[in-house]
Amino acid sequence: MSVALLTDLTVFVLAVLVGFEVISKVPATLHTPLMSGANSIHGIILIGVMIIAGEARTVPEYALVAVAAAFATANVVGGYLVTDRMLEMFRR
Amino acid sequence: MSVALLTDLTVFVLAVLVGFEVISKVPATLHTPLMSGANSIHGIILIGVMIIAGEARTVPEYALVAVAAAFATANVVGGYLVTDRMLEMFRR
Amino acid sequence: MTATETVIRLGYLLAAVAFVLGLHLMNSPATARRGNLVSAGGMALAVVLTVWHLATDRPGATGPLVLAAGVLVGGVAGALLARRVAMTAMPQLVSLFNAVGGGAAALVAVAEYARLAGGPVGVRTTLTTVLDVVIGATTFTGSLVAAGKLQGWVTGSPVLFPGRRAVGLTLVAVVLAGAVWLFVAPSVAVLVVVIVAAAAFGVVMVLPIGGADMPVVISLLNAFTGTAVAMAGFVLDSTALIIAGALVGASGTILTKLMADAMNRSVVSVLVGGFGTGDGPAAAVAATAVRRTTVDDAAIQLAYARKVIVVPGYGLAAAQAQHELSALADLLGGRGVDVRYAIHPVAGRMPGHMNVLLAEANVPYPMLREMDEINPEFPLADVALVVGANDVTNPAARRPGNPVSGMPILDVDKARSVIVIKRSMGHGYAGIDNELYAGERTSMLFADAKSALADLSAAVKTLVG
Amino acid sequence: MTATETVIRLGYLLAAVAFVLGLHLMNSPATARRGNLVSAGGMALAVVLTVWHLATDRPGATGPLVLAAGVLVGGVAGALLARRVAMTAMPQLVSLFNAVGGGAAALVAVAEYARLAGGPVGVRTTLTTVLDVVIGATTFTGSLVAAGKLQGWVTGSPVLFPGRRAVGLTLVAVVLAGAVWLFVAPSVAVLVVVIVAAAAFGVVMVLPIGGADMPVVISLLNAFTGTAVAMAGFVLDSTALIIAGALVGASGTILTKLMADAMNRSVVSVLVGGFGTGDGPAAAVAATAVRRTTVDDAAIQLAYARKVIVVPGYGLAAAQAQHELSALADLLGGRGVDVRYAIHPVAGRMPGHMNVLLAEANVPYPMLREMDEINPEFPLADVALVVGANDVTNPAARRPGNPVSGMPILDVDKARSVIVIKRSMGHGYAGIDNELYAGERTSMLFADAKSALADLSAAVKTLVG
Ligand SMILES: NC(=O)c1ccc[n+]([C@@H]2O[C@H](COP(=O)([O-])OP(=O)(O)OC[C@H]3O[C@@H](n4cnc5c(N)ncnc54)[C@H](OP(=O)(O)O)[C@@H]3O)[C@@H](O)[C@H]2O)c1
Ligand SMILES: NC(=O)c1ccc[n+]([C@@H]2O[C@H](COP(=O)([O-])OP(=O)(O)OC[C@H]3O[C@@H](n4cnc5c(N)ncnc54)[C@H](OP(=O)(O)O)[C@@H]3O)[C@@H](O)[C@H]2O)c1
Repeated sequence: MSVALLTDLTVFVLAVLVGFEVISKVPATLHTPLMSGANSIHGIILIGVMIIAGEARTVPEYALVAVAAAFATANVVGGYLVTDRMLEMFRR
Repeated sequence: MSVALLTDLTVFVLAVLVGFEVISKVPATLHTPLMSGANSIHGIILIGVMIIAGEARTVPEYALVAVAAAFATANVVGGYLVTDRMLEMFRR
Repeated sequence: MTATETVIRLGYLLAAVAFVLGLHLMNSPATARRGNLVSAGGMALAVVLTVWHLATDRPGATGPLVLAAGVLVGGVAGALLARRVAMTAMPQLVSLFNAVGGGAAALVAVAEYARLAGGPVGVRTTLTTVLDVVIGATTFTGSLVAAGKLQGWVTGSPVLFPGRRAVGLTLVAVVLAGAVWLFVAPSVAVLVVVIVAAAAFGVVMVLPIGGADMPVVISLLNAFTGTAVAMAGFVLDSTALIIAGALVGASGTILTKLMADAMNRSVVSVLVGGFGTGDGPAAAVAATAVRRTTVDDAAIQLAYARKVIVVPGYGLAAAQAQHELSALADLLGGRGVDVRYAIHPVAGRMPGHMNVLLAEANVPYPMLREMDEINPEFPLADVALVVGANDVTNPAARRPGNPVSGMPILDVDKARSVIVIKRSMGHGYAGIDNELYAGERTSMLFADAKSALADLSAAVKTLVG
Repeated sequence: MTATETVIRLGYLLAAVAFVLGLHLMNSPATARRGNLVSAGGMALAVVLTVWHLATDRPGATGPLVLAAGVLVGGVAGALLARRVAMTAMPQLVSLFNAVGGGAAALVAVAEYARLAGGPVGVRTTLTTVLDVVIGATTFTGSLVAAGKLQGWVTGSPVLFPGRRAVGLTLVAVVLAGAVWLFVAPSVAVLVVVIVAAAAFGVVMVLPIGGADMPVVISLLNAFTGTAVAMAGFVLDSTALIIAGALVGASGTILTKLMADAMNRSVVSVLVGGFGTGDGPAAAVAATAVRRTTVDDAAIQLAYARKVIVVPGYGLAAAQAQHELSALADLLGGRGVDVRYAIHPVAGRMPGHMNVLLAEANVPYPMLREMDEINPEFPLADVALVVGANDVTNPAARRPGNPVSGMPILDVDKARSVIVIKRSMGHGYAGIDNELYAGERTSMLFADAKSALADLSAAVKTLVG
């Protein structure tokens, strides 16, 4: 195993541990917004799309980039907005 | 900044986040054992002592290794044993 | 590393911290909205840093242009959907966003793989690409089906077609065989076969699950997408993707468990499917010795009460009767009746369903009461008005040995009198009889919630002016 | 990386997971002991892996021999202390183990630095070395002083000598100047100066803090050691040390906050010092209109009660009267009185103090009741027997605006009658009057807890046979 892979694995395991611990006893009313909030975070794949876009040189690649970019951006933008809209109702 | 240092820093930050999240609302009666349990974990410095021991070549270095080894081992062994003794009383 | 690179990488780390902090803050109602903002800030930072990084790389012009076009389309679509969709359609929207996230993760791996597949591809890249593509494609179709079920485009009932187990197993076999092939000889065509099989599996996986279990399924698929994104991080060697993906994968898993627990289900039993049809008018037990009441009697009882506690449930949402309920409550409040809404955490079909619904009908927040807060007040209530709620009021939950055992319930049976509005003696989500209906102080008003509530308002106005 | 190295590194990662899992399990009483075992398993794994690693490195023989000797001495000493020390001396023992841990972290950095200091030392190594030795040395002496205070070798009262602020600032200045020097020119001598100054600072930091605040201080110093160990990890480039150290640094910080919260203090106010003298017989307010009782009267009241709730507090620990209390309770139990112990979470001077104390006197576990459990039972108790407890029974806590405001208390004032055993009208830890003592149903038995309890047992035997 290369050092780089081992490092990535270490980072992965630690992030998993953080993920397990960060959710505590949440009131059920917050489950939907929390799910939606976590959903927005995996929109980070947009960064992956950007990396791919920098490397693309052929038409099929461009097509993949375009679709993936639209998908990922919808995930990010829609995700955060819809979460915010839900949480707006939790004002007291 | 070197890649290695950045990696170490990433690991450090993630471990800090895990540490912050892993302690939840603990009943006060568990505070002392939990403190003691965390205390044992930093006895991992024993591994640092072992690394140093492998590199030591001079008498002052040997002296440092001896003292540090005694300290670290006392931390590890005593820490886990005393924690276990406290927790024994939490049987129901 | 150059100084620029160092700054960019440190910025990614900061973004990761923002994601964790955001999720942490979202654990409690008071800070949840701020948490979402913090998380969004982290995302904005990550995106800006990547733009900067790409700019220093000086790539060709076409890639970025195509990217920008895609971003524009996706961003506008996402924003419009998020702003326009009705509150009650939130879960299907989350599912849709989850679907495209999973799709994007799969596509990224495909693009990278296609670029590398000319030469030899390492074990590490092959493994993570396959995992990414399989999980991503499964999530994509699975989430679409889930969204379709909630939206009513796909039937909400469990679809239990014959041979579905065989089909599922075949698809798994195809995926596994394809994966083995890829380790031996890189091939984009085989990867596409794997994707198609995984996508088909996503459909087969979600179809047999009842619509009412969809929130749990969506949460699980959400964790899946996180994992797929982490795998994409391995493929592209991007620490930011690894951290954020793993974070969502793990926290999504815990959240899935919490959600299932809250509605007294296990994740396994949800996935096995065939449960939670309940949304149709379930086969009704014969209306035995229950006491019926009429709209006029109920109206008088309500109008002359001092304290009324309203218990809304799934039936209110199904009938879209939140506005009629709010109007009736206002009318009673105007007559000096002390009206409160009792909100059970899993009333309805998604967590927080009732909060969302009543907020939409502009019910003032101070009139809402959480279960723990309101339960001691039931003995003081003259009337508990149950509107389309069933399981969350069933006293059987206090006894072991039935599907609702152990679920905390609203103590409706402690009220001085109870009026239940529902269409029949039909069962709720859990599919069992409700002992409340046979209670001495309970009277049933069999009707659709929307019309019954409108009739009640009218009757209050005419009868007691 | 070689295969061996890969296995070893993966093993370290597994050990780190074990530490996290261990801490997680230690959050709840039912799994706490298992959690400690899991954590110990991780530690054993890490040590074995390192032995293996060193063996493959084939170092000289002397280093490992010296190491083995040190390990033997430290291991035996640690084991003996851990097994032999009285339960009530646990906090000072934890503090002692923390001290040597911090010391070891500092020594490791010194050894590595001395090895490197011949040539140029990089910024990264210098920075982390300085942080490690400064935090390590401060923790070493600070923890020793804290242990000494609890053990009674150093006075428990805040030591507020004149000019201590100036001394502290001077020491900080020396440390900073030394650090700057080290960045410019590596020098072991300067590093030693920095260590000495930091060690002196540890003493000056802890001396002004009262003995009763020591649990919070020890917890904070525990977090310090974790941070020092993480720095040692940077110096030695050991991921295992970085993860474990950062984990303890962060979790220890949170725990410190929780502990301070539980006893209604802020961490800052603890560190400012001058509070929590309370362990001596505090200046007593004149015994105003309180009702006194005699041993004989109290004995009769207890003997003829049906239900007695015993409320132990710091005074019981100070008087070492747990065995006398247990004997009296047995005597009453034998007469058919229903006796329970009400355990307040922060009664005494360390968290869990009362559990520990009563376990030592072999009080059966089923007789102990947590605060939340027992509070509803006070109205049913004929006698609440308060032994050396003060703040945890003070009804003033229910009002805002005083030092105990907001602290949950035992509802002793709801009992049918209350007997308080203490030596005077002296204050408790918080330093305020207790309104319970002026209550109509309260009678005071002014005496040392040990003798009073022995006298009560004797009186019960002679008076009611
Ligand atoms: N909140 C969540 O996150 C979530 C998610 C999934 C599952 N669940 C589960 O769903 C249940 C929620 O309990 P609940 O009391 O809210 O609902 P419920 O137990 O499902 O009962 C709803 C009732 O509403 C009546 N109804 C349906 N349509 C109606 C209409 N148009 N007008 C009037 N009444 C109508 C039905 O009776 P009729 O047919 O006789 O009219 C039915 O008995 C729990 O078992 C919970 O575990 C909750
Ligand atoms: N548990 C923890 O972790 C912890 C840590 C630090 C601080 N604290 C704080 O300590 C307090 C604990 O409350 P508490 O009610 O247990 O104790 P307390 O409020 O400190 O009161 C103890 C009482 O015991 C009496 N006493 C002392 N020696 C005695 C003896 N030999 N015989 C009989 N009585 C004796 C004293 O009164 P006389 O002088 O009149 O005898 C004193 O009023 C809380 O304020 C808590 O926040 C707790």
